[in-house]
Amino acid sequence: MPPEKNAENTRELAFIEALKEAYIEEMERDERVFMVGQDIQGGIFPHTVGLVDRFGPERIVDTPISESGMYGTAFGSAQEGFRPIVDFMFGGFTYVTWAECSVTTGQYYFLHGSQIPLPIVITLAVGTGQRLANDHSMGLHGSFFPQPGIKVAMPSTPYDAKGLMKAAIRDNNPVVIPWHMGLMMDRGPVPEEDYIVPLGGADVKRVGTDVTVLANSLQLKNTLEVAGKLADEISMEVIDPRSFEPFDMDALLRSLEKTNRLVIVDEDWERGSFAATISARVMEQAFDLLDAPVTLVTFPNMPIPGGYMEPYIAPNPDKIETAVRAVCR
Amino acid sequence: MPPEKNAENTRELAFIEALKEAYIEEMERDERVFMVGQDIQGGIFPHTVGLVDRFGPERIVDTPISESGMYGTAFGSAQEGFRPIVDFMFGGFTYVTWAECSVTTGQYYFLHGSQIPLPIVITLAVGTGQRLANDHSMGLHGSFFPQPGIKVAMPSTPYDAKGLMKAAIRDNNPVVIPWHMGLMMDRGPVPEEDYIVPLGGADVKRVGTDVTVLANSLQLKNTLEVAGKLADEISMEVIDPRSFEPFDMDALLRSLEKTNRLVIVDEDWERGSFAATISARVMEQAFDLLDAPVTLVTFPNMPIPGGYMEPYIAPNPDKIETAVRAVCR
Amino acid sequence: MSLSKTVKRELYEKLVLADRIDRMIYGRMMQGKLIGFYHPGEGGIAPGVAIGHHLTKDDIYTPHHRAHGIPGMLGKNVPVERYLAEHTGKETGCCKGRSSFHWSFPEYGIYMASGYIGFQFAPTVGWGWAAKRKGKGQIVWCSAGDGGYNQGRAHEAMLMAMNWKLPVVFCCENNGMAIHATVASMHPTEHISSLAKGYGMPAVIVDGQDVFAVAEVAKKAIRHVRAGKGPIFVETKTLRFREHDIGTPDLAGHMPRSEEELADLRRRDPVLVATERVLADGVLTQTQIDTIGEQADVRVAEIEQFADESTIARPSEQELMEAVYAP
Amino acid sequence: MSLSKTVKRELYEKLVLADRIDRMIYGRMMQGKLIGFYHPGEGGIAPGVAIGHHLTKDDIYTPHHRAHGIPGMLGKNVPVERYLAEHTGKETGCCKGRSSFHWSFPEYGIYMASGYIGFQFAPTVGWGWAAKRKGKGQIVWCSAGDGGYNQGRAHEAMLMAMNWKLPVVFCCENNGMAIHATVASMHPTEHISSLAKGYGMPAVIVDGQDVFAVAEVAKKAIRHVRAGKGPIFVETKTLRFREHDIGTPDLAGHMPRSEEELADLRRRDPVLVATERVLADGVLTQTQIDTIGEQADVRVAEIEQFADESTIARPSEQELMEAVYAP
Ligand SMILES: Cc1ncc(C[n+]2csc(CCOP(=O)(O)OP(=O)(O)O)c2C)c(N)n1
Ligand SMILES: Cc1ncc(C[n+]2csc(CCOP(=O)(O)OP(=O)(O)O)c2C)c(N)n1
Ligand SMILES: [Mg+2]
Ligand SMILES: [Mg+2]
Repeated sequence: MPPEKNAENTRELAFIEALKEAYIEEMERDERVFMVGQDIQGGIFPHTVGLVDRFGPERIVDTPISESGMYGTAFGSAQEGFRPIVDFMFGGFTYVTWAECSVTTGQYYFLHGSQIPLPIVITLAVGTGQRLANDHSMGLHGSFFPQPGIKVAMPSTPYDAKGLMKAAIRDNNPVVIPWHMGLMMDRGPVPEEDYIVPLGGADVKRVGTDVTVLANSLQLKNTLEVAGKLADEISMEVIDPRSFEPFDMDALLRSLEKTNRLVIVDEDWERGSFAATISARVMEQAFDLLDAPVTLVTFPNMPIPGGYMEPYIAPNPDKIETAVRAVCR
Repeated sequence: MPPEKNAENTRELAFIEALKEAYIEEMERDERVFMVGQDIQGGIFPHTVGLVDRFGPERIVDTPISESGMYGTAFGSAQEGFRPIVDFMFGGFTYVTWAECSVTTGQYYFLHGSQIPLPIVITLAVGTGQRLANDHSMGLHGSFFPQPGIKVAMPSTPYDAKGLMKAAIRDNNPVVIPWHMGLMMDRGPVPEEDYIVPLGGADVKRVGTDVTVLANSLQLKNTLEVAGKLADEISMEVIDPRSFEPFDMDALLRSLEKTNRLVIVDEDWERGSFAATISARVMEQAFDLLDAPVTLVTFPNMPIPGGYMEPYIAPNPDKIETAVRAVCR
Repeated sequence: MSLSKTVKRELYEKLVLADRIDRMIYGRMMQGKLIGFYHPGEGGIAPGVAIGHHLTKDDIYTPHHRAHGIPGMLGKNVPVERYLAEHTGKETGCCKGRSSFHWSFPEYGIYMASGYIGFQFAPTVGWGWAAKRKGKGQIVWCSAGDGGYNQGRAHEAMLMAMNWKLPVVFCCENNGMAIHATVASMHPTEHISSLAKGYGMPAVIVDGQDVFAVAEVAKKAIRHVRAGKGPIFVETKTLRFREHDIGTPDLAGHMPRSEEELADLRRRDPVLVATERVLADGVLTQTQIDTIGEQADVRVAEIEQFADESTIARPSEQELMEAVYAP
Repeated sequence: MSLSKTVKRELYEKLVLADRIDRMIYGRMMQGKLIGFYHPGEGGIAPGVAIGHHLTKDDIYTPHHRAHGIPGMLGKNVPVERYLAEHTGKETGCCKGRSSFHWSFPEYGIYMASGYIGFQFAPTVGWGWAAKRKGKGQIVWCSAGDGGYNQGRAHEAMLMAMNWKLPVVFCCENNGMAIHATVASMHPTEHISSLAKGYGMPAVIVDGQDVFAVAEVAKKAIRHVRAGKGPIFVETKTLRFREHDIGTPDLAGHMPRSEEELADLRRRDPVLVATERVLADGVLTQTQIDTIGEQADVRVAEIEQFADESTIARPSEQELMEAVYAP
């Protein structure tokens, strides 16, 4: 059982510090765990800074800008019994070695007769807010999500960041953990004692009765902001999926039994998204529960522009509010 | 206006011959059109056999097994005013150079200020039936579908194969045309005179009143088989989307006004699929039209096994029939 | 460092067996008794046999895809009946009949095959990294074709293996062709192994039709990398007597290869070359050779029997769903 | 083939301007007057200036990303105020203010930048193919960093360009670093250009701090490929005086670069080197040099003014949706 978030031994940590604690604790627990990436010894993002002093260059492994070789370091060593965490820096770089980290990874265990596990954690920074435009801003959870054999989870709080990362490292399967750059410095309570957040468990981040909003990562934060703002008018129940695959459909259905209305906020394109998939599942499994059509808040179907356009093109509190109001009309 | 399918000057051609006619006619029409791929001078699939005799190795260009360089031949030359058709052989090979043929391609025109067009046709053989297992059998339309800036269309008849391919070649944008290996030798009427099938136009392949089934490619064939079999019991309207992006939502909604029931058959995984996306759109745009939840027939969420398992794991007439019966209950 | 008589005999036996298994599978494919496709090995089976033979069970190996890796598997003493069972969709297959041709024998250091040419380069870095970190003398043999080395992945693997001085042999089984494309039109220099120069990697070229020559080179190369001296490149010049895969026409570019050309190539059949050698060197007598052929036929029959008598794998969807993720 | 006085003067002017623009952008970034990130060029601006200068407007060029390609753009006489306008999100930007830093000047043969290191290798094949097929003497100059050549895409491009004898110069602006990684730990040989050997491609190494030396080499290399002799490799040994990108600490591996080390590097400042040269060779007097500096400042002010006075691009979602597909 995960410890209470407000237990005595709980400190406030930044999201990125919580991630780093997960790496440290798991590397200390298990000799087989190591990290591989580009410039992680120095640290492009603070989650790896200082790790090399603690674990040495043998376990904090920097590679050339050779994504297939970098990912291959994880893939091959996992077959040989190691438990690699591979850091792709910006999420879009996974596309540079996509054959390897999507289909070859996802099919390995199953297609080869479920013989030996492939415990790899793939981690990547994603999301809008840096205004670097499409290739540096796109979300990758939607691209990994369809790949059978791969698990995908995305934290939205420091507590979840540490707990999901630890669960991912201990899992015997490939697990993708994108984390949103917009949350990097957010602070929140993180227990000192060992805990994991199991993959596949959603979290009700705010209880409400009028409408359910399923939102992840930075958009969860935006959604909670809207929920606060509308509190006097509309009682929003806000659910954080935390894990896209496996996905906690029960938690969602429980909420819908109460609210009968659903908005899904997802920082991704609508086409082929997690959001659309859940809408389709709700349709099939809970048609009779719905008092209004499920509504999505996603990117419009265009590459994410940079410049001054990002804030009004990406999902944002205004768009979420509009959708919530429309569904509750 | 496309000529009638049963005009006088219409012959029966195999699917693959129809594709080849499209290449030939467009290469003859326009000097800038050329093909690039691996072993297309020889021809792994019959759609390119003999083209080199007609157009020479300057326009039927074979490359090493260097997918990024091969794709780059298309991409770079398109910027320089050519109109390349790049043949990836098996669809899964696109993942080898995914950064290039998905996001870099899709964002190019828009992100760079909509200055010069990028007219590339990406063609690939996909689908189950060859029993080569996951990496050689997966559908790629679902992977290209979410990429903004890219169009995706998939023919299911020789008529559509020729017409869609010609439309794609004349389009000023990147267009992906996967074609299903299971249709390769299917024969059907193809007019001799010039025509195109516009991208974004669905086709009612069978008129009915009880339920709409949206099905593409090989699964369209399976669906029509079921429609024939059930004709006395259930009147199925069968719609071929032909084009996933742009998608002809109007055609679908028109049909739903009549049938109020929808099954979507898609040879892809459910997660992140075209099928799920359309279900979500129908939810948002036509909730009140529905008398039953939209039901999907897709792969179960596992890598596509080879061996003897493929026929009963992939969508097939039995699964389609079950879904249709359930929706009409 | 010449090979002992015993080793030569073993190599010869495995070569003959590899040849007959390849023909058997070719025959089965033509009879429709195989799933998916088959890339016949005839003409190019010697390198795999020679390489596999010198690897320990623990060493990690990606046998080249031609003949579906069977020469290399035989070299490494893998029970290839489980491969045939796999390729015929049986429960006893090395991947429980699910993979068609994606073999996997992890207990023999042969982790995987893939539908992607060049797939082996990425994990080779990880296998080599793991082997070096474990420090138990394990090595990695990464074989690919002349076409395989066109992949950018090859560059990344050679670069990283050299940076880290990993115990990896990069081997190119260069048969002069990739499907219909000739190596002359797809590679700018005479030898694929010229690529090694870019990384300061030592390279050796050897006649791939001569199983004994390859075996000597392989032995030395393995010793080199096992001693911690870093990667080495081995190029075996070999041949392909048949079409790329059964059903595809046998073209060079878009022209059929001529009867004469093919007849010419067949003079360098690896079994022929080896037979001449063992006779000339007094390693085997004609009678012994005949016996080896007969034993090979017996073994081939056993392999087929194993596959044929095994049950077709038809697990339920539910059973398969439970096999997607590891516990 | 030495450079004329006029060319030397032009190069010197462009170098000084490139240097001052780089400092100006650095300053703006620190003041929050820029969108996204900036990779300062200081220390590494000479190669771009020299290369761009020798390319015709039609030639296709991917300037190296350091200093966001501005030295190369200046070399090629691109109106760089439209780049600054882009990077500040203005309507007058070269991509209508949508791209942050993904510049594009198709009318100058500079098609694109991308967020992917090594993106340029794939289209280089297509650009070279098109140039050769058109047969009008157009060439392609493909610049990338030492880190960029780690990409497998580099191998595929060099291989194919050599196979087809395309008019491509492969250039490595080797500044010894890629973010924090040193080239010594990421490449196994002394020179990145050793990669060229793998393809039998000729290669030249030149002092990248000396704009005139690079210009001579570039001129020869361009002549070589324009004459149809196939690809050539040019490695410029250059430096990076500042952090990788503004905000990232300046480390080598995980240790900060020392003050002494940086001071040492600065002795090889390309403007310093060039100034000594033009004075020594009598190309320019100190007064002329001062004037050039003043003119550069005027130009820098113009560029800033253009960007600052342009309107912020804030098209509606609808307008943007209509810009996704070409008509
Ligand atoms: C990434 C990828 N591209 C293309 C193919 C199609 N293909 C299969 S085998 C082959 C030729 C391989 O040639 P080579 O590596 O020389 O081996 P050989 O078959 O000649 O022994 C090709 C192009 C593939 N399987 N994977
Ligand atoms: C495919 C990819 N991987 C990693 C990165 C992150 N990245 C940006 S710049 C850079 C270093 C580039 O080094 P180099 O090519 O030597 O150029 P320099 O910046 O030193 O001039 C890296 C690793 C990226 N942008 N794209
Ligand atoms: Mg070959
Ligand atoms: Mg560098």
